Amino acid sequence: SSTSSSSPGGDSGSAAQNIKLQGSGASFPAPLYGRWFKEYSAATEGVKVDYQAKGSGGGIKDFIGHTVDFAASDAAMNDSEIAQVDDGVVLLPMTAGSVVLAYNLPKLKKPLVLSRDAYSKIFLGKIAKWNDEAITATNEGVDLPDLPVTVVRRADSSGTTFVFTNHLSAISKEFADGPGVGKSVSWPESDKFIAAPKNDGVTATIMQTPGAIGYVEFGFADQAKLPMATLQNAAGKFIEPTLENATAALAGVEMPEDLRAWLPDPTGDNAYPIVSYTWLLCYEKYEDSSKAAALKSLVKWCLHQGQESSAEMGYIPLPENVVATVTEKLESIQ
Amino acid sequence: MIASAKVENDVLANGNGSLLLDCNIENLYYGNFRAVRDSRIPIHRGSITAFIGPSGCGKSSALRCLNRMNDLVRGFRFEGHVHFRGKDIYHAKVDPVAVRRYIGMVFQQPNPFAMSIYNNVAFGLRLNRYRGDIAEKVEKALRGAALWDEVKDKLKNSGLSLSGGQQQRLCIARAIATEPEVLLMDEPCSALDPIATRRIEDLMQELKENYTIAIVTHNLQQAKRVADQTAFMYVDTSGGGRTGYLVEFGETNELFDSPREDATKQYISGEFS
Amino acid sequence: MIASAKVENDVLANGNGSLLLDCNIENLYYGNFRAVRDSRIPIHRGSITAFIGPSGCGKSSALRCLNRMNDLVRGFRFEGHVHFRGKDIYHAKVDPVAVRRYIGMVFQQPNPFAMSIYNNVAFGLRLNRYRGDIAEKVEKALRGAALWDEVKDKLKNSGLSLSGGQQQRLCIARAIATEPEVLLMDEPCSALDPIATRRIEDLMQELKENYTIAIVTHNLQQAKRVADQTAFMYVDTSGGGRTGYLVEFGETNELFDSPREDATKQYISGEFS
Amino acid sequence: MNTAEIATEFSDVDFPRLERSLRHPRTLFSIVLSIGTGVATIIACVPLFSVLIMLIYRGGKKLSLALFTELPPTAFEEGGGFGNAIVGTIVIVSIAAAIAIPVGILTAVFLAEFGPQSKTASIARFCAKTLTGLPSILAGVFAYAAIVLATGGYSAPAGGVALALLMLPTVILTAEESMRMVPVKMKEAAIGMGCTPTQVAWKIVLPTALPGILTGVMLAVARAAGETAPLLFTALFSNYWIFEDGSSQVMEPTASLAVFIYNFSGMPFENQIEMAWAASLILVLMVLTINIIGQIISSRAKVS
Amino acid sequence: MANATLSDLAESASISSPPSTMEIAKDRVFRGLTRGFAWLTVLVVFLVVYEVATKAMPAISEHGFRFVTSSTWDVQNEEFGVLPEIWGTLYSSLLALLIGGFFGVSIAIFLTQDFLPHRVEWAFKNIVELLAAIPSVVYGLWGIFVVIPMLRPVAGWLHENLGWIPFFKTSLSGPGMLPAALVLSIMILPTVSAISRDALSNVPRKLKEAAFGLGATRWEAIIGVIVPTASTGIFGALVLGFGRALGETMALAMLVGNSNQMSLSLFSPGNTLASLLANHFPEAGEREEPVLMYAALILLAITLLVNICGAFVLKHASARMRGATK
Ligand SMILES: Nc1ncnc2c1ncn2[C@@H]1O[C@H](COP(=O)(O)OP(=O)(O)OP(=O)(O)O)[C@@H](O)[C@H]1O
Ligand SMILES: Nc1ncnc2c1ncn2[C@@H]1O[C@H](COP(=O)(O)OP(=O)(O)OP(=O)(O)O)[C@@H](O)[C@H]1O
Ligand SMILES: [Mg+2]
Ligand SMILES: [Mg+2]
Ligand SMILES: O=P([O-])([O-])[O-]
Repeated sequence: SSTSSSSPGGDSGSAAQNIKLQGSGASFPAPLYGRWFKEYSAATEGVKVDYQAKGSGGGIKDFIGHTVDFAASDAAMNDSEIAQVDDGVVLLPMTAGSVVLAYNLPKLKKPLVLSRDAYSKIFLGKIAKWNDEAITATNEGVDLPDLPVTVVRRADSSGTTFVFTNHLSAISKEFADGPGVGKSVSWPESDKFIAAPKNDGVTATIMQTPGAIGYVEFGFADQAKLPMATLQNAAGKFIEPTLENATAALAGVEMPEDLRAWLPDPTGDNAYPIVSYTWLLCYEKYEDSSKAAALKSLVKWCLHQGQESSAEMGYIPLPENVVATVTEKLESIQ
Repeated sequence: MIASAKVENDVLANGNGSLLLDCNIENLYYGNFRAVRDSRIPIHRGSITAFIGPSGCGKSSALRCLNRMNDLVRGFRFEGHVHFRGKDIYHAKVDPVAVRRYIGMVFQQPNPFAMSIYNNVAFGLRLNRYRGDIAEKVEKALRGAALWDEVKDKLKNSGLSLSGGQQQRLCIARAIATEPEVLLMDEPCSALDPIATRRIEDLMQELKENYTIAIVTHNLQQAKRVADQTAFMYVDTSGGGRTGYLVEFGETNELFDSPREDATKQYISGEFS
Repeated sequence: MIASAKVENDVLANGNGSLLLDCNIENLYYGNFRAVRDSRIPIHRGSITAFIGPSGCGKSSALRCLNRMNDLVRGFRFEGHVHFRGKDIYHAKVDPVAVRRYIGMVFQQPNPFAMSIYNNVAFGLRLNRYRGDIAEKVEKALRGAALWDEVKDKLKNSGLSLSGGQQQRLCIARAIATEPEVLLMDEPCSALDPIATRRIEDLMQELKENYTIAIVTHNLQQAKRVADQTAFMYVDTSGGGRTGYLVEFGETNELFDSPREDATKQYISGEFS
Repeated sequence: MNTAEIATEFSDVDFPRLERSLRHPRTLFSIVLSIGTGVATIIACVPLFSVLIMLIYRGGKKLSLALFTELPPTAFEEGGGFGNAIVGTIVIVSIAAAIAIPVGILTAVFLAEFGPQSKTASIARFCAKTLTGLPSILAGVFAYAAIVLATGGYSAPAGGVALALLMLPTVILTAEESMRMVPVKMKEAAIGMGCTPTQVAWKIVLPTALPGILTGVMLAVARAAGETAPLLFTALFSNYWIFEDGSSQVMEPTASLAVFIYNFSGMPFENQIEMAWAASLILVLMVLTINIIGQIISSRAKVS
Repeated sequence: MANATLSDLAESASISSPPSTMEIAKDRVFRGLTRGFAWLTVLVVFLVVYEVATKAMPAISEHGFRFVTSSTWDVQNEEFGVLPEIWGTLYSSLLALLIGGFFGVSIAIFLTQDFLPHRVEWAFKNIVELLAAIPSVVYGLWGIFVVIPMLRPVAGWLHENLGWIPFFKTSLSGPGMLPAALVLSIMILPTVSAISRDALSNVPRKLKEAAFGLGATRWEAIIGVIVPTASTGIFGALVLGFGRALGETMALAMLVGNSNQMSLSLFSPGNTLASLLANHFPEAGEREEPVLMYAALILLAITLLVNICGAFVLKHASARMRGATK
């Protein structure tokens, strides 16, 4: 098994020409990646980068199966997954983003404010109606409807789910003991939990379903003009999901050696509670050295020029020190 | 109309042997194609009337007018009248379904339904919500069709399991179970071998006592053997069409022994079959 | 075998009028059902042999043995022999496809191919890789089948556009185009009206000059009119079976005028058709 | 004879009642059922029109030449098109057709002509029927294991194989059916003239059955063109052209309209959603065209 | 060659010639070829089953029969069960069969029994059959944007007022069994109606005439004779439609709600085997893949079972029709 998806005509002789890098995985950063790769391909003669969003789990599977050149995941890869890749794995954080709770309550004027208790209960299936006390308590003066709460979750195996359940497990023991943490977990059994594929699917389903609430990457909700809930953070403050607040959350992260850093419950007064890095998964060794070179220059481009568009699209640009660490790590790819 | 009303009076006066069905086909069209013209064929109670003529001359078409079976054909148009007991069955108010209840039909190919022999015969009785003893009627019809002895032990078997000749007799039994007044038969023997044919012919002779029969046949000998009256039809190909018309109608002996028309003479002396 | 070899020599010596096809059906089975037994029917060159008998007596089965058409039927088994010019066509080494090129067949239902009239007739010529002038042969065959005048202006039309009688003649033309030695006809007129039937009968008389014909017919009159020899088959229902067998074979006049067997007498005096 | 006359005469006790009457339960029953099925038929046509209207309304306004010539847009981009998906669909379906049609027709020839009663035929026929019930997703799963993993990547041929699997039973069964429809008497005529079985098949059966076979092929192609599930893990998708700069990238992930619609319809971006509608409209139009061609062929053949 | 014994029989003048060696060789090769392709079809099915079965083996030995009776799907703890999916598959397909079958057969009757002029009949037939040409993603979209919004008020009313009936027990949030089954029934409608139509129009005209000749009204003839005679064909159509419904993937994945629910309620979301596969297969890891293959095997088994039962019933019914048995 090798990455034989090299371009059919191009041998190493015409290496500069017709290199195609195929990637797949997370839908969380897909809009950003789509833009980066298109811009990069347009700017770079002879290199084409293609990316298909199918969820982090799908990306990891493709990566293990060597059906792609690189993959993307917002849950990085766990040790057992890494063990299945013979050619070695390099995990590179590329950007970060926040997971928001988007909802469909058209009559609501002010943004919904949810306490930690309220939103963990919602995702445990413990709150049946929108006018439940747990919600009204933090939303004084808002006329919450007597509508069933419909939870939209991911149907596929997803990094977004990982980030979100990681956070919920950190703040609620009941959640940790129940569904737990994972790219796909066993959600409570209820006819008010419906599942949709990818961040796109969840966003669209929320839009279609009055009374729905679900977790998606910020950019998706933002683009869809869906209202997002203000959440209570570790410090007890109610924080709006803005770029600023998300950046604040990332401030306190230490990058470990393997670059797998999670922050299940960021501290800090202004920290938005649910944020995460998202990673590019690369092999350590590529059979086709021109491919390795192309990939490296792609990543470099993304780390520098690319970061400029991050903020614009609702993602959190990587801090300087992280960029430096990642650039260094990049060299281990051959 | 007036003429037929007059005839009708005679009919009612005469009882048996009198005019039962007065068929006057002025024009019969399938779409734009005129298939039959100018054929007046009176059918008398308790008699057998044969329709003969070359293929395509409209024998079947004429016969099927008599119980409005042609209504099922797209593009069928009829000009003229068919008086059954003096009533025009083509009158706008007449329900063709009711007509067929009184004028039954037996077809060229035996066509039993894919159900048991018993149910085949009982089919018509049930349609008419017959309230009496159905089993008795079925037996009577099967006896009438000279089939009872052969099938009495296997009434539950499928009608399709019978031989061709038996199937045809089953169809006759089915047709007479509801006791129609007229039985139309379109080449009922053409799919059968001579022995089976002979049985059906004998049967017709018996049925004639209670029913009035009109039969289309290709077989001149058959017409000679069974029919009281014979209608000879021929095809008029003048003007590019192929329109059938009645050449001659009369007592069978007379028509065969001393045909009035040349066409008849030619056709019966071509004496096949 | 020895006997037939002797006969064969006579055949070759005598030329016309001699034994061309010597058919000896000892047993003919469809699966476990014995359809025909003990029938020896010699067919002579340049003659017309008719097969008559009630339905199901195995006329068609016997005829279809003569060019191994029955091979297509599942479960068909044949005991006996059919010698064509002294060679057993059921010999293991004989290819039935080759047999059928020499012994042509015309069927009950006209069955032209869905192609032009010309191609219908040329089909066999092309099949046999005829190298001469195909158009000429086609014309000859159509003339031979008495169809040329009716179709010469529309050879490109589909064979299916013809009338029933014309279609049957087209099938005969198709069969004779390759000049087979024997023509087998299974009730070739049963789908036709009397006028078309007469034409086919006349045609047979003409063809007899060059071909040997075997014909199955239900129509005793037809057998009388056209056949030189007649084979009368009947059904033996003893022992629960329904096995056909040859009752009597002989010159047509003799068979009809002074039948040797009672069964024959009964059957032909049942004189239908 | 006028109505009044009929009325009086019909009062005659022993005389047949011939007049039509709505009060008669049998007549009424008939009328009610006729209306019922008629209404059912009309109701069944509603979804088609509803789908078409929805597509025209939502997809129609986006129609432009750019859709056919440009590549899919990324998240925030305006404009763009799905030319590569159209080309990809054509390529994948062609590959599928190239596999399924010969295999299907030749199998059908065997089933209908050479060994209709044989063991082989009954097994093959059973398998073909089983394939009709094969969930399309399993065709994809199979092609993923057999082609994608074996060749080491998503590709158009992998998608083609998956779709071929779905086309095959339709082709086999309709072709067999239409070959069986060739009148036995026609085949007998050919056999009686000394045709070998192969000659009967080529000269008589296949030409006569051709219209029916073509209809089946068209139906199969139409179905294949609209399949999504198996393509998701065989051909995947691509944001680039399959043929470009004179080189072809057939062994690379390949775009298709069905996957394009599936991907884009779920996105929260206005432009993308509109694009998905437009693509649906184009796909349905393509499939309908194929279908209508098939219908015309078969109805034309029936006339002659 | 085999024909040598006859070739010398040919008179030199005769046009007839025995088949040439070439013709015989071609015949042999072509026949062999078609037989080969027939076996290829068999092989393909075998391969599919083999592929799925071998991949499922580890899961079968690990989870055994519990897989069919348990209802959790927890990748984290590796607990797998597909009871809700089996239920959802059968429930949605049966609902679809009920609706699609009823409409399909009604249409088939309406379009074969001379109710309409030929042209109108032809037009309707094509319109209905064009429904088959619409890709299932498009149906999915249509379901989301047209059917669900349309159903929402109706479902709401039913739930409010008739909530005690198990079918209306829950309220409709959006995706759910009913929208899925409705769209599914439209998807199988053309299959059912086209095949039933064939069966009905193949009923010999002579039978129809016989019924009319006995004085049957149009519907008495249809119900008493025509439909029973065509019943095997209609049954076959229903079996095929059911098979289609069982295996339909995309539209269901978009409409059914993908939730591990087992409920009689028409408005509750559910899941089907095919949409389980569609959602999980693309990212299934080493541990999950055998389990999905096991689910696929169950789906295959259900489809196969339906087909075999169908074939069995058909065989018996048609034997009875032919009068073979008593
Ligand atoms: N349903 C129909 N539609 C159009 N034309 C028809 C129809 N039925 C019969 N015809 C035409 O009407 C003419 C008369 O047909 P009809 O069947 O009445 O003849 P026939 O005397 O019964 O012939 P045959 O002896 O062959 O049964 C023929 O030219 C035939 O082609
Ligand atoms: N293909 C077949 N398979 C099984 N039985 C058959 C087959 N063909 C004919 N038979 C049976 O063999 C017997 C002889 O049939 P055959 O067709 O030879 O009779 P026939 O004399 O030609 O009758 P008909 O006058 O009705 O054409 C009949 O009992 C028939 O049922
Ligand atoms: Mg007639
Ligand atoms: Mg016969
Ligand atoms: O980014 P995800 O698609 O894995 O949630």
